[in-house]
Amino acid sequence: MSGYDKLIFELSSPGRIGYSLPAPDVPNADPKELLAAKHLRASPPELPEVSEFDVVRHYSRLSQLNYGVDTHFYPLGSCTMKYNPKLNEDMARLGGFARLHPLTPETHSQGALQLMWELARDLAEIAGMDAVSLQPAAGAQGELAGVLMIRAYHLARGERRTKVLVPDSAHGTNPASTAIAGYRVVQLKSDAEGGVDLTDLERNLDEEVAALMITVPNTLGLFEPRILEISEMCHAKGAQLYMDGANLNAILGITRPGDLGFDVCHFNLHKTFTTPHGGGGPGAGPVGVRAHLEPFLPTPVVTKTDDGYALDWNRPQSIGKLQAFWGNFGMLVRAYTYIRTMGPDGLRAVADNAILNANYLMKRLEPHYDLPHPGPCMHECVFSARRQKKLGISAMDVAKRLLDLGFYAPSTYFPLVVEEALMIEPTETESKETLDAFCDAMIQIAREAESTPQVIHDAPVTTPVRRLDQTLAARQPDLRWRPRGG
Amino acid sequence: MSGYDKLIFELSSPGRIGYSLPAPDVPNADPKELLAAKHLRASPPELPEVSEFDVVRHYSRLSQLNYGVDTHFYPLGSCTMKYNPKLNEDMARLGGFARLHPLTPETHSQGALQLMWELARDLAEIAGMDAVSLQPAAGAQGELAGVLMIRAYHLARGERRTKVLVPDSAHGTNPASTAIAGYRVVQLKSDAEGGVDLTDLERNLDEEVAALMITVPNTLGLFEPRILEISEMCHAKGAQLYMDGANLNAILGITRPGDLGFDVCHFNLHKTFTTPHGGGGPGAGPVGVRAHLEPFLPTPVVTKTDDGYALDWNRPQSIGKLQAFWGNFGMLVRAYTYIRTMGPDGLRAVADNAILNANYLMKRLEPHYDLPHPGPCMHECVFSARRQKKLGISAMDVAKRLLDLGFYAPSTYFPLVVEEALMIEPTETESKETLDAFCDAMIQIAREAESTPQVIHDAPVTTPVRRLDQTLAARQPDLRWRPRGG
Amino acid sequence: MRYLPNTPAQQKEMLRSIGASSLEDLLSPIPPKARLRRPLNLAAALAEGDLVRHMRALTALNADSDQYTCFLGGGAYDHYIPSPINHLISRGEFFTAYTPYQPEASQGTLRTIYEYQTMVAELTGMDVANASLYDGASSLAEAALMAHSATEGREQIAISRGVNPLYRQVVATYVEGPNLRVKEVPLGDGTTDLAALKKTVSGKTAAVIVQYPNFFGCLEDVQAAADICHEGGALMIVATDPVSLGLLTPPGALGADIVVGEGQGLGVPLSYGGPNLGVFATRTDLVRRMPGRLVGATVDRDGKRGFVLTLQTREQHIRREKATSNICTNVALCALMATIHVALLGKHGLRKVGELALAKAHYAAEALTKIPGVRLRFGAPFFKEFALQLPKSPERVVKRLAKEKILAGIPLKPFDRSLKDCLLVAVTEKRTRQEIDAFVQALSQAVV
Amino acid sequence: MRYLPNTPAQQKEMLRSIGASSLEDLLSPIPPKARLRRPLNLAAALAEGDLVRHMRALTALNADSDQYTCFLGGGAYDHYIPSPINHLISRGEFFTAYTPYQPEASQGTLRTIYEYQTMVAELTGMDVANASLYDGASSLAEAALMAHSATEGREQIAISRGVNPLYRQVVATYVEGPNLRVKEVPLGDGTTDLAALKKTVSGKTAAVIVQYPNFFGCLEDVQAAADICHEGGALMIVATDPVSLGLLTPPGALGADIVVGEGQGLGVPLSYGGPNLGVFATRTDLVRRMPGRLVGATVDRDGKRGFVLTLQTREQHIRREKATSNICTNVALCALMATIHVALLGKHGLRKVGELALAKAHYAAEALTKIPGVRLRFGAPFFKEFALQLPKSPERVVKRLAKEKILAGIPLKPFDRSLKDCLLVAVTEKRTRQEIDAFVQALSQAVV
Ligand SMILES: Cc1ncc(COP(=O)(O)O)c(C=O)c1O
Ligand SMILES: Cc1ncc(COP(=O)(O)O)c(C=O)c1O
Repeated sequence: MSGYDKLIFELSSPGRIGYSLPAPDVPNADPKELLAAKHLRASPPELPEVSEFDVVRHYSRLSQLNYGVDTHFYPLGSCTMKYNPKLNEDMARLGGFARLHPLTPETHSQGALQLMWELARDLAEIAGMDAVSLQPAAGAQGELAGVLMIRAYHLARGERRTKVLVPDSAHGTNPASTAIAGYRVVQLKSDAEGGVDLTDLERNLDEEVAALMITVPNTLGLFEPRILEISEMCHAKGAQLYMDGANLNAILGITRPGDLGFDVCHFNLHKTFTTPHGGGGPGAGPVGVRAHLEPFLPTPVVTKTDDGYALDWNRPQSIGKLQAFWGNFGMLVRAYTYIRTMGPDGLRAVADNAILNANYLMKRLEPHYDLPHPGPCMHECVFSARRQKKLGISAMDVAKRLLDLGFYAPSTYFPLVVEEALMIEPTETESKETLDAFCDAMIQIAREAESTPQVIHDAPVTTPVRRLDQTLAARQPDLRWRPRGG
Repeated sequence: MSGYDKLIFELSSPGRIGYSLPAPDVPNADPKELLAAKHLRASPPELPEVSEFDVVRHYSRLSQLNYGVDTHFYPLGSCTMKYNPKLNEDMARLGGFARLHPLTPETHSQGALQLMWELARDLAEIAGMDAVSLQPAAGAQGELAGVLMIRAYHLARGERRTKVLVPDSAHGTNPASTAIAGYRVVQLKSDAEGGVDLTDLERNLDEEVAALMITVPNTLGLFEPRILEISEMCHAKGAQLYMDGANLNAILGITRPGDLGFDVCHFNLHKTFTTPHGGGGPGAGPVGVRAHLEPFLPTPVVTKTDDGYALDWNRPQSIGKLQAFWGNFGMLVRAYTYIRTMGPDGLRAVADNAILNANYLMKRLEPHYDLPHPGPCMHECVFSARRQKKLGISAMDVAKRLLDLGFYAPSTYFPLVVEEALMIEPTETESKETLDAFCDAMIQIAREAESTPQVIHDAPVTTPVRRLDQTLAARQPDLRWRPRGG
Repeated sequence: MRYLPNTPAQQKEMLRSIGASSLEDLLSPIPPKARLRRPLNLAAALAEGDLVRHMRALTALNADSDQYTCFLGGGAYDHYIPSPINHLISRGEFFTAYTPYQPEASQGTLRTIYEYQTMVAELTGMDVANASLYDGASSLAEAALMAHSATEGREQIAISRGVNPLYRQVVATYVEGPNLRVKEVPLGDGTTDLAALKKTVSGKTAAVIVQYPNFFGCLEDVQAAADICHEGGALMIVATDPVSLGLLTPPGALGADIVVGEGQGLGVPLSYGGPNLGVFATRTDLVRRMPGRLVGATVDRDGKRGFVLTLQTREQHIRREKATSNICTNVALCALMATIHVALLGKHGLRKVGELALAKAHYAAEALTKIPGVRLRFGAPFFKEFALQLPKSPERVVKRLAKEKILAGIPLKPFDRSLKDCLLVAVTEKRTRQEIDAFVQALSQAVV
Repeated sequence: MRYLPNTPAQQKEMLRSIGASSLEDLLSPIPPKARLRRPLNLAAALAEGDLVRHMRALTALNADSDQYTCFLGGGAYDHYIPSPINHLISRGEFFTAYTPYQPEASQGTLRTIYEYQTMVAELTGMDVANASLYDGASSLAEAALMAHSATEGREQIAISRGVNPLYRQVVATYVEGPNLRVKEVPLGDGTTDLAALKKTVSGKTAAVIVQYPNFFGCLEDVQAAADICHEGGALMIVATDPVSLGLLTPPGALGADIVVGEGQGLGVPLSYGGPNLGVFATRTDLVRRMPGRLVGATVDRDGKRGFVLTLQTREQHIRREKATSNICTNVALCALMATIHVALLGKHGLRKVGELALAKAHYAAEALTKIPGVRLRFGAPFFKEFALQLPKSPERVVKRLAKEKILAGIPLKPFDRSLKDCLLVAVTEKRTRQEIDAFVQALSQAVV
């Protein structure tokens, strides 16, 4: 239904209904008798009046305007858009999980608590950490929790450190989370190989530094070869080492943040552990720490006692809570299901195949696009369209053309240290056949850039809409539908 | 993914797997030790070797090549393509229904038996019949059961009747089922108004006639006005009156087959009672009878006893079984859910709105297409494209053009008594807005037939494939995939 | 009402443009004295939440085979159903479409059926398969009718007593009209008595029917039966369980002319016995006598591969009383479940399923027959199902084990009085050793 | 492994074209001494069937709110979830897509978010809403930070003790970094003590925060609080339950500058407390200070309407440490659930839900307080939730009723020692009179 152009409000017809509610089975149901007029809404909200079928057809059609992993190769770098197993969905929908109230007495939520305790234990093993909190709702909140724990740790030792070092290749959430935690962000340069510039690190590393926050493998898809050195340098100055675990998929069972010297590390369950991305979320961002940071974990902590599992609220040094309840439990069920499905060998095979796929793809595309940092890469590779740019074809143009050829686009213009960046993460769940088809398309585009650039400039033409006017959207924000004449 | 052209076999890669099975947990698992070689398959079947993700993406993409009720208006006449409530699906998937084995002891399937007993009771009330069997798997099997019961009835009374009368407007399953039941089919002419030609009926109605089988409303969407007369004539000759209930949607709560004089009537739960059509099935075709035919119902019959519900196998005069078990239970759950959702007033409103929608649509299209039988119609109306045919545009051409305009097509070339038939059934679950959009498209096509016929001849152009070569398909049947060089 | 979109205002507006003053005007053709003057006598409408509560209460009275340990078979089996199946068949584009009369807008359905036909042909070892019939039993009946016509009207059907008795009842119903005579062939030690079969087959015989594995789980000598059948110039019909054919020799390699079967085990939920999946396959030279829909490959105007319903001149909507069958609506969605299931299990998975079921069934049989007084009723080799002879009434045993959440098996008395002391036990790949041991334990207590 | 497509042969082939002799070659950058030389110490892989069995066993230890009668609230509620929601959000095109960075291939997601923003604006009575934040509590914390910046760095937050204590804990965590001071305002008889509020608000106050309905179910005088707040030049932040806003006056009409809320009640499963839906709305003039993603309407090259992510210069991926928030992944799918839920309930349905909950809650309160020794703790008007004072330990009562499959409510002691004899009871539209009467019956026995 690529021609379908309606909003649900535009299907509305006065008096039509799409709900089913019982008649009141209790006396005096009249709100006016129960509440003062000032509490009662004067006029109904302008919401659609549609039938259930209107709703089903509308959203079925809207869904068809999307590309998703289930229907398209989705090589969005840094996001690990792997297959989301259907079994995970069945498990998350079991009544005892999906219909469990968060404030149910612990005696009646032992299954959920056990699952959380076991998942935290497994994640700690996977990352080589001593304890894990499952509470953060996503990676960014995991970062905030991690930096706040580092902050609490220093304060507990009577140190008021003020700075956090973050490489220029870092994801935007790293500096943003650090700032919210009350630190000044100092940006470190990347060196020619794409790693942390040790001299720049040296220069900035003083007693004011609370932590160094880096991503492993980094956003260039590269493993920081001097990580152990870096870890020593930081710890020598009393700084903590934080690992952004968004790219953990690449090192499962190969090496562990804890063994690399990291004190804190967050996980993105919606990346490494197959919870679906849902069009932007929800995700889950558990955070793991070494023993010295354990006292500062968010409350409550799931513990195992002689008479079962429990929520431990008595954590005097805790940084407190990050969301109202215990974490994005529905996502935890999915991640737990996945880990149990794969087992240790399966998880290691995930990393191996993610790395293999990325390097294969890199090799095939290297002759056609500039590769600022030659491989071997880990789970993803970052090309630059600067060669095409000279022909007037930007990274964005390449992305749009890919849409016409039946593929979602790589991440573009990230990381910022690569001009015209095309950040490609194939993941281990895609087959060689799919990678080859994608590479053929990328190569075709490189050729078109030289021979027939106009088809690229015109792209996309097969999508429900063509290129959209971003400037207009920002200049005259239209952020909500209004009834005609309304 | 309208460009997607693969078969699952074409995704196969030797050694790839998509299943998850446990390792044997019992000793000597080697088949060769348990069975003689002659029983063991010599070479594996040529089946695909694909991953779970291959399968998910393949069938997700294939689904997108279909039009369905959830995404498109689907005015396929005689098929009652109404909205299939999602609630029905949830109910049919409850473990106690979906995972219940048919040979579970009755003590442990009381919920299922109660549901079947209540559904049979409700269908009997809806049709004004005395008893209902839920066993037939679809309408055609309901017809076979009905005619066999009529046969058994006559035989029990020592009468060997040989003929069954069927109007020329009847659906193909009517004569086909009748023939399988061992009767000679005598075709009755329709009169100018589209009803049964009474003189032709008179002429053929003799003691050899076991039954008259008619559809109410008939396949022209018309209610047979002389139905009571016809019923008297038949019964006077000792012939039984069978109603094809495929169009029952039109008369819910308005009139009842039993009250119209019918002795037998089948139901299509996948039409009137919202069970999904599933791309061709499964459906369910319960059959209802008046008391005098009750002894002949298929076995077993669900009965209510003092100690609960039971399957009654002791039916000496029964015609026997139609399928291995008790009926398409999954469909029965859906129909039961629907009836309970609607209640008596809701079901009546269904008929009223089905009739209203059909007449509204008929009125709007009447100026543009020939209407062989003027209204009022019931739940559907049948136009003829003969006017367009003179311009070289056939009913099939109209259908193909509709696909390009975002609608599925009406039934075409049925009933056979109307040349270039376009049989349109909107159903009550479609809104006036949708009907108007469809009528606009039909009117546009009528205009194009005069002004720009080529766009119609070229249609469809927006579908995954264009018009297909039916002759080639029939001349050189290619009914299965074969490995290249295989 | 949430399923009825037109508002009172719209209804008025529509009546106006129709030129009717009320809906009554449109009902004029209906004889007043036949009108229903009262509301239907049905329970009042239930709100969604209340209805869900009611339905859950009903299911609570049924034995969910995930809450009970299921050893029931007899034509329906508790096999592994991979998770993706339900997710994929539930996509509205598959789920709410109908028979693909407009192929250009139905390529999704058509392509899956073509895949299904290929898979069935591969599994059964036959040339062609149709798009599905209702279930295994009605498929068998259709096969008998097809044999009748394919043999220019021969009027006898020789059917082994090893064939599921429920299937035999359905065959009896279907051959009533054409009035064919059904001759039952007795069993030897669990399999068809071939000498008796030889006596039964004659120039009047349209078809010989055996089941493989048969109702008692035993493996027939299909080839031998086929040889006898073909000597008599009849068609060999084999009813089978497709789940077994990853491991067992396909009937097509054993002389079958028509292979039918119940496909429920291929990813279709038990659902109290329906909907099921009628599998039907035959030889190329018989294709025009075949019942049911067929999908074929062809090309579109631009030469692009596409799929259509084909050879429709066999079907009721064209041939009417001369059609090869009366079937119209089939079980396409169940065929899709099977297609996805077979795709997931693939070239080797079904064999593994078969190996597991075979091994577990034999482990169970061995352990069960160690119980004093419990023995295998038949000596013939079996696949995943076997008949046990018990020292106590099977009905009583079943009742007793049900209390322990074990569905022990099917008492055979209702099917054959001579087997009134027998219980039919099925063991699929889903049963764990632990479950089997618990069953043995419970049974040993129940029979003392 | 069924999730890993590349076969050993393909892996070899790929290594060859990469020019690596083995995968080890590709791991060279990893310091050998940091390599894990053993398999991860995790349970071995479970086959699908075994895993399902294990998970079912875990769920059996939890109180499914369809098996228990749920009177629990405190920020999560057992509301009616219409069936279509799960079917629609499960469509892979929604479910497996991510943040719509490529709008041309994401119009489905973008359009639903635009619809969501409109619905939230309508319900809250505000100008604009964002595409969602994590949950109600973190939304409230983000609102506090936004007020801090919008008031050019004012450093005090006045928060009513009527605000959910769990939310207050989250606010405390978020304001730690910017080091704002949180001043708690005491309650009068169930609602904020306005005199005390007046004393608290000063030129240093960045925001006043009240909850409506508040944690105890009581209805604050939001307008009065807003007037006090605005006199002090601070921003009025109201935390709300959108489910109530079909019936109750929207905070936007009561002087709110920022409205946040927990959207779980709008069709999102309880799921043991997450994922939830963080609702966030404000005034047009504050939009550039807003956290989270925003979708806006625009046109494509052909002038056709289309939707895009807009005003992104607020966000971390562009502004980095200067961003209005650190949020990236939000809860889009929960927002979609809410969108579909609100679409189904429509203009009048949410009001009906509110009326039912209101009536049933008052019916329950009346009946419960007829039990000797049981009384309402607060006198202020309430919506669907209320605090009961019990003559027996609430913890003991809860334990006792759980045995009768009733989840009686939330003991308030952990949140406020002064309420150690109180139980917080929530009654949604899902509770039937029968269930309420059974609750009353059980409680009356439990407290004697
Ligand atoms: C490298 C990196 N770090 C952090 C994040 C933030 O994680 P989340 O989106 O789960 O908050 C992401 C994901 O977008 C990322 O790619
Ligand atoms: C008028 C009529 N009669 C009978 C049938 C046959 O019903 P079924 O397809 O359920 O076998 C149909 C449906 O195709 C029909 O439209």
